[in-house]
Amino acid sequence: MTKLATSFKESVRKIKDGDTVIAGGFGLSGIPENAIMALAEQGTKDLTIVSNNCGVDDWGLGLLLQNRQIKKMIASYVGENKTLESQYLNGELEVELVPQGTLAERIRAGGAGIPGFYTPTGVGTPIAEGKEYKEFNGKTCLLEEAIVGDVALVKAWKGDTYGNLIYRRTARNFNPLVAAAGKYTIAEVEEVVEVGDLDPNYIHTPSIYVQDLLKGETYEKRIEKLTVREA
Amino acid sequence: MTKLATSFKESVRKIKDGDTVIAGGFGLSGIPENAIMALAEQGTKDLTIVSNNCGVDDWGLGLLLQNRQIKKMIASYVGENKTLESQYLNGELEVELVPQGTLAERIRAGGAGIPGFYTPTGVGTPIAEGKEYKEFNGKTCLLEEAIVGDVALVKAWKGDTYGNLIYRRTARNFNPLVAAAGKYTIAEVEEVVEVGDLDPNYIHTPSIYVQDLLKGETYEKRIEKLTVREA
Amino acid sequence: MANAREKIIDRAAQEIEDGMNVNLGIGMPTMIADRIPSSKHVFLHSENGLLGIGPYPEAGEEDADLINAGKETVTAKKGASFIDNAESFAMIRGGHVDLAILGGMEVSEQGDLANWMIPGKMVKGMGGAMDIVQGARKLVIIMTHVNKQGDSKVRSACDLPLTGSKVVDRLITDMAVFDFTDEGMVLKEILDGSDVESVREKTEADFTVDKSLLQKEGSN
Amino acid sequence: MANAREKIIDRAAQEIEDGMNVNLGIGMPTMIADRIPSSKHVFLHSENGLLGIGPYPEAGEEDADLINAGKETVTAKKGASFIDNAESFAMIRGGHVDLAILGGMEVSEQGDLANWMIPGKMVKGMGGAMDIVQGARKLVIIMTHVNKQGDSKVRSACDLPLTGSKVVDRLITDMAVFDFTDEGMVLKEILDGSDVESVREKTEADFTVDKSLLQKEGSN
Repeated sequence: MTKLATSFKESVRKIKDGDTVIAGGFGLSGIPENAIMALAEQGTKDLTIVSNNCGVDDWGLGLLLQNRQIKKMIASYVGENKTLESQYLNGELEVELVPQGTLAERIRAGGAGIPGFYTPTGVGTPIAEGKEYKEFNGKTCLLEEAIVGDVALVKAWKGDTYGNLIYRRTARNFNPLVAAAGKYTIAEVEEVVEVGDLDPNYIHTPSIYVQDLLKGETYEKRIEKLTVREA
Repeated sequence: MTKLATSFKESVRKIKDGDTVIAGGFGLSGIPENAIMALAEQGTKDLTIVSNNCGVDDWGLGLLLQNRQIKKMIASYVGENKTLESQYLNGELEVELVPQGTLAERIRAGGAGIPGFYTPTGVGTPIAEGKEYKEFNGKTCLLEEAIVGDVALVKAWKGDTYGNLIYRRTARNFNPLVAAAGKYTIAEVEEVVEVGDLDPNYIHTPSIYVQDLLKGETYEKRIEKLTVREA
Repeated sequence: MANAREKIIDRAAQEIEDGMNVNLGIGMPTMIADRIPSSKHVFLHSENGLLGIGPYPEAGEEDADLINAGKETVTAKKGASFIDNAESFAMIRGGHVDLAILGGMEVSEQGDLANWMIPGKMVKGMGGAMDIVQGARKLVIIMTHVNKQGDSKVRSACDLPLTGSKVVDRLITDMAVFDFTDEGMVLKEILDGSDVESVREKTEADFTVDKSLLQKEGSN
Repeated sequence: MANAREKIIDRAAQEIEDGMNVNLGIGMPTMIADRIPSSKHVFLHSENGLLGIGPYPEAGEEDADLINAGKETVTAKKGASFIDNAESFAMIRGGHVDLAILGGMEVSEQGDLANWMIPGKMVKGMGGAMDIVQGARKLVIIMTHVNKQGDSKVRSACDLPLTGSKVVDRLITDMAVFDFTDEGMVLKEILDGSDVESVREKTEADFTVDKSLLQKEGSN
């Protein structure tokens, strides 16, 4: 019953033209580096990508932009990527900006079978346009809908061969939410461990959410803004 | 900045007549034993209690029933408690039955500032009566509202003096949700540890949700249904 | 009756496939766990917060912090995970649990299920049943075909208040197996050695008969 | 201008009280962290998933898996916790974060805030700002009082698209401190040594003057 898959190349075949793909990561931290590269190589088109950011021009989800594989990007912030800006201004790329907390909650709702929820975030702003709203205790809230991915791409620290995952520090970010919100979830890890090696009391993503587990041979783990203390 | 409180007696003074109190636990597992006993001793009346169950006749939340301190019980299952049955049939006690998953999600929503959400649970059943509904992708869903407690009572395994908590095995159950859903959260633990002793990567309830931390001197930890393997 | 229960449990165990995540209801369904062949790797989900229920503990090894949804002391199998109740029902509601097997009081030909309250009796609560019947990818109900008075529990419409409407995928009784499809309720198997006519007699619900079964009957 | 920023940062740091959980926005607000006296135990919240930001790492100690919401390498302080983004915004939206200090482009006398887009320019996104302005128990905005053209950024109504409507509790500029109350916008402090009249000149918004300040002015 191992979920260990053969190769990234094989696993990303699950992704078809026109699919919605949700990817974990915040900036370049905790992104599924190897799955994204395999998807870039595969060249699948017309994708809707859901992720907090869209990488940088030459790394992470930016690689899919360079290949013109993305039809629509759903994110909270896309400021680090010039390719995105030019494709957007050309009208090649659709961009849906979602407040970060609402994005996290929509993905979480997708995994949890909650089709919609109300939030005060965005009331009175441009993102409220056209949305249903309702008052709760005198406070106006917007109706937001769940996001489910045809495929979810996740990066974890360690995983056992059943698919239980743990994340490391702030590389956790959106990953556990994304793992649960995919109809098919491909998880890549730095280290594959034996079943039983992860303490069941501290598993971040239970095995039920993971379909394919893969070990990334290398992790570049780029740092976007290196800041250090003055000595 | 320690959150270590003086005594259970002192902490439960936060609870006033007519308050809504949410309590963690599933059956008798992971219940805030000592806080409940202190609340029973204090005798606060007209409480709305939110908890998956209502203890048994002489233990857990059942102690508050015996004292006639509960005006309304919100739970998913109250079958283990004869005091409850008789008070309900007498008309002394109001009972709101909520499907367990909806109850968990309503408490989670209360902590997360989501005032309402849609769920397919309960459609076509008596609990749908009078509720707003809406279709999502052809599936009818009910609108359910968040639950927030004036006070939340939580039982954890270990806690540091800032209020970070970890739970043990299935004694986790509703406790992390309850911790976040209280305007004032009183957490009791089996062991108080130093700040820094809990690995920040595996904290179940971050300190921000906890106002008072207390060590229970004893834990009875009753077992409702002892089942063992035949040798 | 003991024999009827055995038959139901044995047949229900066959629903469980290798690699599945399965929720077994309290009572008779819980007993299915013992019938899963060890060749099948299955994760049993307990809605109070455990994915990967193991066998009951040995005497003296029981732990008040490790129980199942029926509040029985259990163990956790290798590769299990402990979760909170919101995560547990996220698994259910989100369609991640492949199969749930629950007991029933009445099932209608529309696939409605009643299994949580009897009007006039003290209502103890639905627990997680309403969430599970909506959320599990496949819902199998197990129950005796008739009640103690000999009346059919497989009804044209449920008399009792519903737990879920149009939620049952398969019904296993001591007499037969039915599927609920877009074309209505279909008799798939006869378990008690009788025939379609006998099943019709004991069943208030209207159903069609699966081709394979008709052929078998014809060939007899 | 450097002086103006310093003044704002120093004044904003005084908003932070012992025991608070605080979210500091990207840019100028992040610099407030260094001004929190060590006598105050404060948990800084980073919306990407860290409660308890520590100082920047020493050179060579940086970790790609440990960044703040501005994507800068940071450390975690003792007693910190790592969380996922849903939990992080549960803290914000649920009103658990005591104080947020964010930068602003415009603030209106109703307490509206604009700080995320300029029509005609590429919109980079709101990140977590819209959630934070709605969810933080107290929202303090810091910005220069006027723009480069010398026009007031403290407006009768915002021209720019809003980040949040009626969300600002306190505004700190290089010139003054204002509170937003049920009775409208109130001038609480003058920071640049000028007087109420000078503040009125530089402020498009309509405001009243706090009693304490009137007394002070009267006594001068």
